[in-house]
Amino acid sequence: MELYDILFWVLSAIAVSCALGVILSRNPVNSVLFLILTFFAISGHYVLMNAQFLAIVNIIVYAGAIMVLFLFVIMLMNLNADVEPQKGQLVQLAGVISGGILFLVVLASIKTAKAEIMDKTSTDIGLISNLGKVLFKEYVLPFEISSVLFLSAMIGAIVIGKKEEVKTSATAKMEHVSE
Amino acid sequence: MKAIIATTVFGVIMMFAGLWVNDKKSIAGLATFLFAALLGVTIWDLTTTSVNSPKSLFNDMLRSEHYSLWFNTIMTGCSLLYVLLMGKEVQKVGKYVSEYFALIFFILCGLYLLSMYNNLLMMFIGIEILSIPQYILAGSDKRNLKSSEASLKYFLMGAFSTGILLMGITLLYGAARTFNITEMVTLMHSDALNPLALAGILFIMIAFSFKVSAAPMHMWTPDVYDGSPTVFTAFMATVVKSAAFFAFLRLFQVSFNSLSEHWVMVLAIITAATLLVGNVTAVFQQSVKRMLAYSSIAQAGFMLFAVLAVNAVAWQGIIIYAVAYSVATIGIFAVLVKLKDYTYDGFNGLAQREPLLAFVTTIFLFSLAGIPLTGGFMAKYYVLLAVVQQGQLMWLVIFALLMAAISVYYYFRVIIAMYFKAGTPEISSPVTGGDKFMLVVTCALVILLGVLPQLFLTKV
Amino acid sequence: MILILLILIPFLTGIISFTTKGDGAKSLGLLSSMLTLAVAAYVSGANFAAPITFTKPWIPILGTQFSLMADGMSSMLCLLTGIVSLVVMIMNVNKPVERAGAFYGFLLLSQAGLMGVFLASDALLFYVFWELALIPVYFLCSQWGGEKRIPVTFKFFIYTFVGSLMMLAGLIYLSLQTPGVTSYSWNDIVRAGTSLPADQQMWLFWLIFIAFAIKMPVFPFHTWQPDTYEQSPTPVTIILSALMVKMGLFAVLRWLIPVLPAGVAYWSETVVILSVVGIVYASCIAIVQTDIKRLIAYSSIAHMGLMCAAAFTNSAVGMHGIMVQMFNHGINITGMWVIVSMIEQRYGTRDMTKLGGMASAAPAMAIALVIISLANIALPLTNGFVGEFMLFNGIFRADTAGHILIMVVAGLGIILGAVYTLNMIQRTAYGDAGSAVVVKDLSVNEYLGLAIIISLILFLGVYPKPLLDLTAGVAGMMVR
Amino acid sequence: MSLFLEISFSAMANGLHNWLAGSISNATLVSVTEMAIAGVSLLLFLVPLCFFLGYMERKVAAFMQIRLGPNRVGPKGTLQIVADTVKLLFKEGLTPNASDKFLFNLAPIIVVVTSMLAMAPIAFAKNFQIWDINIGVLYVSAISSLAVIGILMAGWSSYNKYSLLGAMRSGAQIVSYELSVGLSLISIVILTGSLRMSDIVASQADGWWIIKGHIPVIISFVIFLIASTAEINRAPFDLAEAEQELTAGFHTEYSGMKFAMFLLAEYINLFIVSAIAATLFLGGWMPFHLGNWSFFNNVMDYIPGSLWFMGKTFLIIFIIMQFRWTFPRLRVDQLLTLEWKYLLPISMVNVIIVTMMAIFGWHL
Repeated sequence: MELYDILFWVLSAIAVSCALGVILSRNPVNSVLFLILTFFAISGHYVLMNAQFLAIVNIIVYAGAIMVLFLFVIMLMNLNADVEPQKGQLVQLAGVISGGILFLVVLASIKTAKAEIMDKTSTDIGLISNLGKVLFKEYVLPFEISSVLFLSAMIGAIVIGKKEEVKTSATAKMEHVSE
Repeated sequence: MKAIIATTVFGVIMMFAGLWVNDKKSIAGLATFLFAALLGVTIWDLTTTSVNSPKSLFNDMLRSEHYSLWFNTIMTGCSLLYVLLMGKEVQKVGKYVSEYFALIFFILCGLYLLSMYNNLLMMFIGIEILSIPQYILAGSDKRNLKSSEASLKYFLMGAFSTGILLMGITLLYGAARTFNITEMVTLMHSDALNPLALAGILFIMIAFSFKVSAAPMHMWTPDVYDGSPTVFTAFMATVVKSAAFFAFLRLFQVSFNSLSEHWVMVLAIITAATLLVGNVTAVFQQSVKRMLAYSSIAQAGFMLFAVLAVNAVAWQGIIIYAVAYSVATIGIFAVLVKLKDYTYDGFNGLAQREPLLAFVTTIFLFSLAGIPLTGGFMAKYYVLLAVVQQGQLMWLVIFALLMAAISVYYYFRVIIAMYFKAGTPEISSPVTGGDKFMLVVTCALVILLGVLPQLFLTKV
Repeated sequence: MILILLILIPFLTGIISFTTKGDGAKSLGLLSSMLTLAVAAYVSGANFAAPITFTKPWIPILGTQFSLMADGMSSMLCLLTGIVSLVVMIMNVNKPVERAGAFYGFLLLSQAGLMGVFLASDALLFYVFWELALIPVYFLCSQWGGEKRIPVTFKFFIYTFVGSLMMLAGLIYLSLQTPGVTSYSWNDIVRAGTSLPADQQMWLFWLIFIAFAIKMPVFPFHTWQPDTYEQSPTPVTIILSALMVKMGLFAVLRWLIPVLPAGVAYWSETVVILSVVGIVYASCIAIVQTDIKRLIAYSSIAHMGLMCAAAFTNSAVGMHGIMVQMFNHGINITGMWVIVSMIEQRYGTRDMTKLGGMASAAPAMAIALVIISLANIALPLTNGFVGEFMLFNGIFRADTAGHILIMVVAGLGIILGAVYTLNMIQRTAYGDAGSAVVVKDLSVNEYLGLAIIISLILFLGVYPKPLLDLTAGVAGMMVR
Repeated sequence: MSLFLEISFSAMANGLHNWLAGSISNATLVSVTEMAIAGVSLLLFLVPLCFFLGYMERKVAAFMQIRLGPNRVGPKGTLQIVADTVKLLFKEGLTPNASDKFLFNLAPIIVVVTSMLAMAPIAFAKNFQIWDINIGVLYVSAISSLAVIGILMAGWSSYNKYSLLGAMRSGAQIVSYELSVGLSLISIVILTGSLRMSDIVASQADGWWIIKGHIPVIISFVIFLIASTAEINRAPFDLAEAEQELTAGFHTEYSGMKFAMFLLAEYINLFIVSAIAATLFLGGWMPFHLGNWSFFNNVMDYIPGSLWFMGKTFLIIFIIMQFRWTFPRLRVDQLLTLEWKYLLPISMVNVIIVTMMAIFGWHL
């Protein structure tokens, strides 16, 4: 067992168990925290693959920004374990069976697959300069076109999030006061 | 490629128009003009690309085959028709009219990507660009709780299916070591079949079934279509759905064609389930809007035929089906938004009050039901032809025909209500001469499609 | 070129009729049907050496053409359509119709569809006309029909639509088997069908036959028919029973028997048995009916059953008989409906238990009723006799195992037919005029309409040669 | 540049490694031991550092307010902070009954750990870094943004409205100001062409960026100072613990050692932010050189790199501490307006200008 292997297995164990924690924990706050841990473990995997940039971006974007906002919302809404609606036994059973079957299929396919064992010798593909080159040469179109996606998401934030101006007397009064 | 750039630019123009133009009417006018311009650009794209040699763009990220460009043109035409028919109604949804149009432009950008992608990444981005504006449009009527519910439901389901799609793409990548869908074909066959590829195909199939609302992944459809503002339902159920189908077909036709023995049966069962669920449930609906939601599921079942039949006719089938279904459905929705009451009873006596409206609705419904001499017949004909040609699935064809007969039941209920029942339908907005003209044009298109389908088909 | 007129005249006048107001539609309809009849008479009367054809490219990528062909059978049926339509128009002259423009428009459109069905020599075109004939009838029934019209006609529509969709699947399959490129032309379809292996022909047979069986209707598929006939307005009932059921039989002769010989051979016994069962069953039910319309509806099932049985017995005489009988039955049943509608109009009811005394109140009408009824039960010297005789002859000569038994049972149908028809005459024409209704005798237009029918009945009963000559060539072709 | 301290530091590190490699055969064990040693030495560095910063804070406050500050315990009051620490150590660590106990206890640890992690790529002297990761700048900003999770946890798990509000404010503040921090860092990254700390320092051998980069870099520097002050929740951006409104914000319920940990984290963050500013804008451990004045430059070279680094860092710390006593606290809306309507657009435009500068080589 080299350090690499130890780290790999430890990180994998953390990732899987935390992912399970996300869906199994009753309290949404705990779920989010588990999810953050999962992201960390995955970032660890990136580092092991010498993809430090990806690791850090993963942390910045997911753990640092998205999950924080998630936490924000969940904490503000004060969701608790008892708020969560309980599904019927039958639905649960059906879910377990179908999910189990799907799991079995995937497991079987992965088990018999001739997946390549990851190359442990450090590659430079994850380094930022290489990544940048790939991103701006080979994958420039998907990279650029994603801006349309984000633009529409931003429009969405405004369209959905902003209040329609329905001037009731109460809001009019408040505006008056604030002036 | 010009169309992709143009639609993005037009979307941005619309956004700025919202900043500078306060008059909703002129915004809608501008949007109509831009859609017409976009149609021009797609035609330009079409005519400047040679039929036989597809252009490979950006390291093979996109491939502009002739039929893709043709599909783009036709779908842009449908969007133009949509804007012409419904532009007025879009103004009524909410405050952000220019943003709605901008989002529709972005949806078209996704559509163009989906019709031309040659790389799974582009497919993924295309699907996302197609979906995210829809989540927003679904929730744009903020005074209506159902609209918000629709938006959230759509978003959650969409996100879920995206996750599955990504999983599938990952597994495929594991098997083929490339994202390029044409290279994938050879790589997956270089040695014995990799089970990872099969699992990946399964996942992608499930994800696409979500997007095209095929049973049993259709659960979101009725609620979303019902809850969303009717104008946007019309767009979602037609152009967007067709785009998802085209992408579905493209991937399965180009990449998984030779593996069809492995997945055809699964998809056939999905198709059968979709037809059954869509048609049978539609029978029991009381609201026409909801019925149309189920009918869109049922029609999805027919469009799946094109995917099932892995042959050249399928391309023609999907194109003609997409345009026939889109035009007719847009037409029906254009009539529907004019009414206050969306139940069948709301249509009672429409033939007496607005004979023209009733007549065009009848033609649209004929088309959806697949009566000859309307576009719907040719569409159904083509997809059936494709499957019959494939040869293995005669049972499914016969089943589908039985289901088509069931569909007549609920489509004709509207006709019965309009013509044979007495009542005074409440009209929510006056039917102007312009509306009538556009409806007649749409109706003429439906019939033209049924009589001379070759005008809408291209060489594949 | 002349063939397209047969379709175009009713089609265009039909569309124009939608825009007319008031009585304009009536005269337009009359004019149109006279014109059509003239063309049809020319087509069937003029002795052409070869069948007339008309072909224009339609959707080349599908391999389908707009091609029409009029051989003896087609032109005969076109003639029938023309005559029946004219009679319908004439009989309707003095009847008030709500929204006449739409009514006559639909009537004319369905006539166009029927003409198309009889003339089409391209499978897809045939299918299109098949539906085109159906839809106007659906609207006619649902809008101008009786009390329960909406569910009943809906049932009718769904039935026939299911059938025709099955047929479409079969036709697509066949067209893909054509040598070379996909083609729908009759010749190619026949070539493709005959060259198919027997086992494929067997299942294809049902795919295609089910549409025709529903239209005719053959015994287990008949349930839509009595209700629909009962609920439809009389002109539509006439169109349905005199012409549309012939569509089914015609299609069997044109698109099934030559196309799938092995399939037909395999299943013919089954179909014959079903038909004969249908004859007896329908006759028995007809006996207990009190509603004249339903009675005639069941009698129609019985008659069609006989024709259908003959169609599958594979004998030249039988085939020829069918052709003749198709025409004759069309004329007779039209007459029956005309009379029934007059009865209904005058007495306000169709219930035989409440009718009676027509012979004294309206002698001319009663005479007409008797003549037409006798033709309906195929009394010699009426046209019905010629056809039914040939049919029985055909069944008798069939090479199937139980043909004698079948003929005997089918003959039972004739006897039963006499029972209920004579019963009807007795109850309506004679006996006590139950209620003191003042019954008017025939009006001018009714005279005219009935005169056409009765003269045809008597003329063809005495001198059937023109009809036999017209269809002789085709009948021979049908035999395997 | 031959600086004895720098040599001795790297020599020490190398020697340690060689000795360990020689005495322990297992390579895994060697790296584990090395990591442990680095961690322990970091702790040994940080604790006195925080003592000093605490002392400095009071003295600076006193200086700003023209008073003496701590002057009783130890010479010139230097041991005051030690006494405070001892007091905190012996205080009872209370845990509110209604709180989520696990998260409540975990939160301070997370806050401290994240701030310590951010120390990893900081270059104290030439070749003296814990981890010279090739994306050092990004790493620091990523890790420092994680502190907010600990703060949110602390605020939520305390089951106290003040705590929750404080945590929310802190979260909003950190997430928003992170953007400006990132953008101002990026302007230097653009000029340098590398995210690696050692490269950035090396690029300033012929002059610090704040001098070489003209006005755009000065703008970035100012934005960085403002935004990072906000990011570490220091006055005038200390809304998260605004004592007049929220008692003590997210750490209202904390006492004893757990409270001390938050304090510790705050000082470490202060140090890190200043160290980053010093590294990126002021040349890190690079001595101050002036054009061709070789004599002056040689004299400067004789001052050890680590002293340069510490000097610059503490200069910035001093500035940030002065902020606290200079500006009044902002309201929440003012805070967000400042970021989203002023700092962010300015830094965006600034990044564009810097990019043009880098492309056309307008900088020195």
